[in-house]
Amino acid sequence: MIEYILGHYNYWIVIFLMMTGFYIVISRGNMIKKIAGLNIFQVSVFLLYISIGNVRDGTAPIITEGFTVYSNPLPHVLILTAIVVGVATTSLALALVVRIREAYGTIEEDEIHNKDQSL
Amino acid sequence: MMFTVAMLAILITMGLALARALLGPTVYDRIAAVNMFGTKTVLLIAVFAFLSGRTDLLDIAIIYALINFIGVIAVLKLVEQGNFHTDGNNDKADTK
Amino acid sequence: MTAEQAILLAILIPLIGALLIGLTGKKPNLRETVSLLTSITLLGTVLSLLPTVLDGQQPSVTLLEIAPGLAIRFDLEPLGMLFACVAALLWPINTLYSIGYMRGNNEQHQTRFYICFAIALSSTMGIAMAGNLLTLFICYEVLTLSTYPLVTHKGNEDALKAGRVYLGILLSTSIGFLLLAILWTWHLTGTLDFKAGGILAGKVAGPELIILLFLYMYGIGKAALMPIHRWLPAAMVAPTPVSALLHAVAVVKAGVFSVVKVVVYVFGLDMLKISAGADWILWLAGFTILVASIIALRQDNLKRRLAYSTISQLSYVILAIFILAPLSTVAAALHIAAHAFGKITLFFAAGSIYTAAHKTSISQLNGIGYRMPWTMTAFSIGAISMIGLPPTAGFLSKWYMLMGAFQEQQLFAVLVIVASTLLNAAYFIPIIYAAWFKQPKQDEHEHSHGEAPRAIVLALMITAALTLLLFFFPDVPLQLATSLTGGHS
Amino acid sequence: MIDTILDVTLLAFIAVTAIAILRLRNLFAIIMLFGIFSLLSAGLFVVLDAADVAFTEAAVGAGISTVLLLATLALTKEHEEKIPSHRPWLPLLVVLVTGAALIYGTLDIAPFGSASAPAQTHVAPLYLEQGMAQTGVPNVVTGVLASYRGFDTLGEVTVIFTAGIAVLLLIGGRRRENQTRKEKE
Amino acid sequence: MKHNLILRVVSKILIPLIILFGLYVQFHGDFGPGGGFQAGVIFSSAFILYSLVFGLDTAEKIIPPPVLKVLASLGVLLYAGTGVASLLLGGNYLDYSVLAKTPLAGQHIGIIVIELGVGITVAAVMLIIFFAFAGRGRT
Amino acid sequence: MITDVLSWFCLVSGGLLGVVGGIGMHRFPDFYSRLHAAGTTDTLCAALFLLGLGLQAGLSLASAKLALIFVFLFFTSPTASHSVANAALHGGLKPLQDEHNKGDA
Amino acid sequence: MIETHLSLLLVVIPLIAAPIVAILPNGRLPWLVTLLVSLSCLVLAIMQLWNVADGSIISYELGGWAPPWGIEYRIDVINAFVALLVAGVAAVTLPYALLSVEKEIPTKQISLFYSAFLLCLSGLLGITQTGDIFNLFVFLEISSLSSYALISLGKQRKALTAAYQYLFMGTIGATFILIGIGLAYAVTGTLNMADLAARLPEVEATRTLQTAFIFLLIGVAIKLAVFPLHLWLPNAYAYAPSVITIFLAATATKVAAYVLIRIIFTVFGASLAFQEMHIHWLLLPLASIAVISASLVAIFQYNIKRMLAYSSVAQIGYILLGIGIASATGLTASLLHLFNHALMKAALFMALGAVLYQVGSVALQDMAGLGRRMPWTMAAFVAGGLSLIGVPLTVGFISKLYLILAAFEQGWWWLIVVVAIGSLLAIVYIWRIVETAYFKPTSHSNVTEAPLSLLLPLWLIVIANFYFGIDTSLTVSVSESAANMLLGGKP
Amino acid sequence: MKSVSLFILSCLLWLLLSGHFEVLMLALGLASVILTVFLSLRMNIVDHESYPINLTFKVLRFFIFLWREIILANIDVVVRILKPGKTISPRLANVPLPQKTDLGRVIYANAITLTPGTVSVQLDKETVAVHALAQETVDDLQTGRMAKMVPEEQKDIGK
Repeated sequence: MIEYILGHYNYWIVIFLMMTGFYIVISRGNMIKKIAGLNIFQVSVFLLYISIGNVRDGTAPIITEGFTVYSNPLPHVLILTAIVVGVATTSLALALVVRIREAYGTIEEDEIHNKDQSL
Repeated sequence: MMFTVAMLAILITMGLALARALLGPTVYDRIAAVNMFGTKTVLLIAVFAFLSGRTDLLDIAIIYALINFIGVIAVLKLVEQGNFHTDGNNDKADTK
Repeated sequence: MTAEQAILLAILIPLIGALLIGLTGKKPNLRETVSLLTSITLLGTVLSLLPTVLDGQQPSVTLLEIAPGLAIRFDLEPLGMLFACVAALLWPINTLYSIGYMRGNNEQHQTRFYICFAIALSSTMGIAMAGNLLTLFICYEVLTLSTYPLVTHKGNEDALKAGRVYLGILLSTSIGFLLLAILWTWHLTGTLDFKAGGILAGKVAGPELIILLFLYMYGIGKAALMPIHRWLPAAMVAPTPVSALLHAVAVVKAGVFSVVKVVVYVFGLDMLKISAGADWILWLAGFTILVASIIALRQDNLKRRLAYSTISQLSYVILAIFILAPLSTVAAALHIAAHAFGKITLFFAAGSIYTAAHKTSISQLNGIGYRMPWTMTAFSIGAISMIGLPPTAGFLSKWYMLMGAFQEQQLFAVLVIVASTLLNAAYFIPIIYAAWFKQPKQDEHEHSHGEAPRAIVLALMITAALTLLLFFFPDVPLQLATSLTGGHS
Repeated sequence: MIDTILDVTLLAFIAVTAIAILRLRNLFAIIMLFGIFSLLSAGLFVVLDAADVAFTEAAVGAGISTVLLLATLALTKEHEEKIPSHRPWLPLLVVLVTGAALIYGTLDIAPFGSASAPAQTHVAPLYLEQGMAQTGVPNVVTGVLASYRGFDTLGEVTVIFTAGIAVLLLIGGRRRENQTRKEKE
Repeated sequence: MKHNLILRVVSKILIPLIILFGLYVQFHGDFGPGGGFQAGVIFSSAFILYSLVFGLDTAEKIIPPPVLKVLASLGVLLYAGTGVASLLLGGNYLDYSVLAKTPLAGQHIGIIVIELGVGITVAAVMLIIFFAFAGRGRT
Repeated sequence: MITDVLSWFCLVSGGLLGVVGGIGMHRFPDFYSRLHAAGTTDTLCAALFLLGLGLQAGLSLASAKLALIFVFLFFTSPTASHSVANAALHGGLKPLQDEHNKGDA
Repeated sequence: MIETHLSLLLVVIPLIAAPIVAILPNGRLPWLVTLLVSLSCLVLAIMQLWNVADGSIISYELGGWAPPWGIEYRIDVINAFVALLVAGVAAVTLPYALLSVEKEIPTKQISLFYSAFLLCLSGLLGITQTGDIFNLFVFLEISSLSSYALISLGKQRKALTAAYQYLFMGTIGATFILIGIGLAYAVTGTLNMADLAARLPEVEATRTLQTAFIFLLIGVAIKLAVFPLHLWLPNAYAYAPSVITIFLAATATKVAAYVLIRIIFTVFGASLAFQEMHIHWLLLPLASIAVISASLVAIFQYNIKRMLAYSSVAQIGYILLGIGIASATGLTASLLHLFNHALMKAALFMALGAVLYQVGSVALQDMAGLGRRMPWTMAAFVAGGLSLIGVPLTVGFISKLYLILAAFEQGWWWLIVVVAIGSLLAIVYIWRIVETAYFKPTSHSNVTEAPLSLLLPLWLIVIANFYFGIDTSLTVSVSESAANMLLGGKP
Repeated sequence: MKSVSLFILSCLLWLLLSGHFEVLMLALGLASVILTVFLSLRMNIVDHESYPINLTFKVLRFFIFLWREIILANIDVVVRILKPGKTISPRLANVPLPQKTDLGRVIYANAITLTPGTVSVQLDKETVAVHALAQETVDDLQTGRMAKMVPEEQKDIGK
């Protein structure tokens, strides 16, 4: 059992992080905070991938003399792409927030909802 | 071994800086703490590079230092001016 | 011209007519000429098919196949021929009447009216000649859609509301129940083609059969079996020619026609005889006949009374077919024609009264018979036919119906027919009595009026004559009706 | 051993930061902490041998994302998050269920760091063994990124390009008018 | 910035350093951590620093936004074009082995070129985004 | 051997400095004084670390990179400290001062 | 050369065209290039479907690396079918776009607009073509990001919040997909879909795999707007520019449905999905609720675009019903409905776009009397509406036919009832408009018929609605062979 | 002149960073350096402020001095932190700024900040506001001991 926990603690903390981010995204009404939460959520997923690809006593997958055990490069590649996707999403989301603020005068979802309803 | 010790020391320092960043109380405290935290991360990576014997990881430390700096500047610009588009050079008179 | 081409022509002619009407819409005289010509051409085409069918042939055309067993197919059998003849015969008369009525009342959107009318006739031909359930269904839907603008012709809020009821009930029952039943049938049998003896025979039994039967009966909402009859009185807001179209020529006839088709060619009489479901429908039909008659008694608005009368008359057809005797099947087919002629006469008369005297209530009709003798004569003939007295067509069909009921010892059906005949009399006789024997109330009319425009009078006289003729010369329809059940009666 | 300590400590830091972000209402502080969050996770990536990822995360998360968040803050001029009017029970439930599902999902995953896990034994070994010979690139990550999965990277560049187009479409418009107006003055 | 003397001087020293470092990362992605994407971000961060310190208008004079748009497109085209080149030379899409005499050399060239494409696009887009944000609300 | 000892010394004292700086961040009463603990102790601490590492690396690419890091930190750290303090002052944050203050700010 | 690289060019041509279009000067040139690109895509897609129609599979190794090490394009009937749908809709939308876009988008954004449109097209095509699950994620994001931006270009400010809402839900969905991919990778070590499928039997029972499956499902369900994750869709479709609504409504959810089908049947396999995890007990009720509730909500909408958007949610329910039945007939119904719904929604939204173009509003009361003012447009709308209801001779009938047949095969009565109720509700909401347009007095005395360049594509689609409702040989045979292939049999 | 020195410095830096000496890499390096110099020139940031090559010797001397100061000051601060009780008396003071060039002022201010215990808070033309942990450090600064060491050109060119 102890071994089991030791073997998985990394995943569990990562999942905890993920859920924190996810919670921020779906429970908060402030758009900027939501975007921060979204990033936390995504970064945690990245950590999950990297954890999956980690090999004990391995090293970064850059072939160098003197090392034989390398961590799995594939998750790294995937996550590089995912990070880029993440930043693209973030910038787009922020641009939208800026426009929303210009149009509505607020970045709180509740208030925007009220303004839409009152029309 | 020595790297391990150094690493631990850095970790403790980071923890303290993090605590300050969390506690505040002013924005400036946080900025300062973030700056310090960033510096310590740079060191952490540098030490880790030696610890694991991969000195090519030092590139990462460099970029950390860089990004940290720019981040802090951006924060300051925001705190001081409230926007990012004001011309920086228009009040040089200050120093003349 | 082969029979196959004639079938397609029968469907195309009204469509082409609709197109031409649309093109000539700016010139009313030309438009109405086109309309009349189209209807006469159609009549000619349909009649040209009559000998072929009377010969016992069944010409059929398959247009296209959507999926295995799902095709657009036309197939002319005796019952369809009968229906097609009735519709084609009544269209020119109705057109004639429409011209008088629409002009007499200065109605709006006349071009739309004639176009929709023509499309409705095209789909009626399609229903009459449909070779399978899918084709029947499609034409059935086109008929619903094309009559909708006619029902809401006035365009005011009342008309729209009525149109919503009309469309809502007809479309929802047809898509919700009928289409479902059709697909189910396809699933069970792999075909939808009408076949003597029934395609479902032996393929379905027990509760499933009953459910399917109910789906069909309520899916064909145009048959106005209670409690989905509401659309029919609602549609009374329409101009009178439209009511005539709905009640006599196309819509409700298409409903009961479909019911007969489904019972005869999809289920088959033999299979229904051993199912409890048929009895239920019988009882429902009887119930509808009685209740609708009682409601009709209480209506003062003439057209509404006629509408409830229609509901009850439609259920005669259903009752007749569900007696499940060959004789009563003949009666059902005959009643379609008989009721068509009778009811169209009644509606024409009602429209005539409206056009000439602007009256819609029965209580206003005292003594009107002397002012509008032709109209009220025709009305009386129609009413007698509805009650089922000789020398009108209505007697003929009721007679066969009773015979069938006795043959099958359906005491319930006998009782219903007798009771309803009394009720029919109870709501028609007072009108005739008032028209001819009561003194007009002095205070209520300011303007004097005479007979309706000539086109209207002509039209209603023709239909009244037809009602009588059918009694004296029933050979052709009878032959068609009897060949429906395989020739033995 | 030190790896594990590092790993756990950094994870703990990250968790603390995340909770702080959740609790704090001052948006400015949130963004600062978000910067720390990114730096920390990047540090963790280094510890987990993902040098390239750390590189990127540092540049993007702590750099670009933070700067953009700050810029947005500057433009929206709102510094305090408003307190939500209703208690977010549903989100909490959703999150708990999702978390539980994920924990359930990790139960059958190979232990952390296991070299015999399927993830490590099927496709990846070829990259490590043959990658250098086939692509001539010692950094296997670059090799896979640019060659084996080069098409993904094309997609990635397209994503970035899309983001650029999207941002221009959204907030790139007003500049030219202002500039011309400024020049006139 | 308002009281920016120190910053200004330090930035002047650091910016060339950053640019050079960015280019170093660009071309050494084969050997160590880094590559086009990271290089692009670093490269753009030099300009972001410049615009923070010397003002957005000055920065936009150095690299005008239309040029950035062209550069962003160019990067993608460079990448996708490499694939087309390999198509034309008889290989599958993005199969760099056909780009040179030996597969290995081909791979090498291909990787350098596409990384360059990535770098250009990323740098340009990051600047586009930053300029868009920073320039918004300018009166 | 001698380099090892020197490295040890540098790293350990650097580590200690860092920790002390961290403590200072909590012990000092206001922002400005905390800044001294944070920003400045940082400088020497970082320098010592980098020096210790550099000694281990010897004359190599690694030490060149360490030097580069050093340059970055050396320039940025005081700049950042100064800017934060400057911003704080302009932001209206009053420094905590002793009553026998001779300053005239 | 084109023959061998067919499947690849389909994706790469719009991808290359996008940056070129972005730097073209604003005007009609960007439109022209985009039109040419989408036409060539259509040609390629037709050729591709032709090649695989016999049940063969094309495998294209990107970068020349053998799968599972490199990325593979793996084309069978299903991909080709969906790709054809996407390319076809794009090709028809673009002629329509010229005037509509000029009216709704500021001139200085035209070239960027078309660039984003091409990116979206490229992303959608990329999703359909790829055989690599991570590559799928990447292209999913390309299409999503561009569609967020495109949606936000709507004239009303609600377009912004709609895009924002879509962005958040979409990103959460994408992240869920990412988690799913990660977990699947953790237990199999591969990203190639075919390879994944091959390696799954070894690990089928593991909890990790089940979780991966669930996360992928939820992720895709968000993109697909499955009830109750559909909240983004009505606003997004209602407030986007006309052209974008047409394009996205006809393609985006279809592609998401394709992904769902792929993941369930090709990657994880029907036995895991339905026999072990019983996902149909989740799918079917949700789909049924979607059909009924979304249709009900649609009845009460006064913004017609929004009404149609709710109708889309309901129609997605039909697709899901077919998937949930999981028989050959059910899948055929789903695939047919993918195609058919694209046709009908394209027609409906195009008609609405024309109304918006001429009248400037799509509110119900503003459509009064349009039947007379814009006869061709409204006739097309009615035709599309009939198709949506499922009247025979239209495409809507065909897919419902197969759906009901599939339900008959299973003996699931309640499902038939659901389909029937859905159709009935469709009558109600379509008829509201017909009634208003034809039988209410007009309030716009100076409105005229839409220009020909809007009407031609519109009627092309309307005719397609009828053509494929009558001659079903192509769609049904392709869907059937695709369904059989998905269920593991011979096509 | 300045650009040449920037070029040379850049080349050196590249070689230090790179560690690869194949022709291709060197060529790329050259290209990179040229681009860097080009951009720097375009940014107009290559001037006497950023590349004070004429002060090399003075700078070196100042460095050594500065580091001695830093170490001493560090020890001082460490003691203040660790010693129990109240050890600091923070204050804000204005210190004269004798330098004539911007660069000189910057170097001086940075030096003040680098030495723990003092942070330059605000730079003006004649004075620099310094926040200090204790009076002694301020006094030390007031003597101008450090100010004298700051390397500087003789006259303010350029500006």
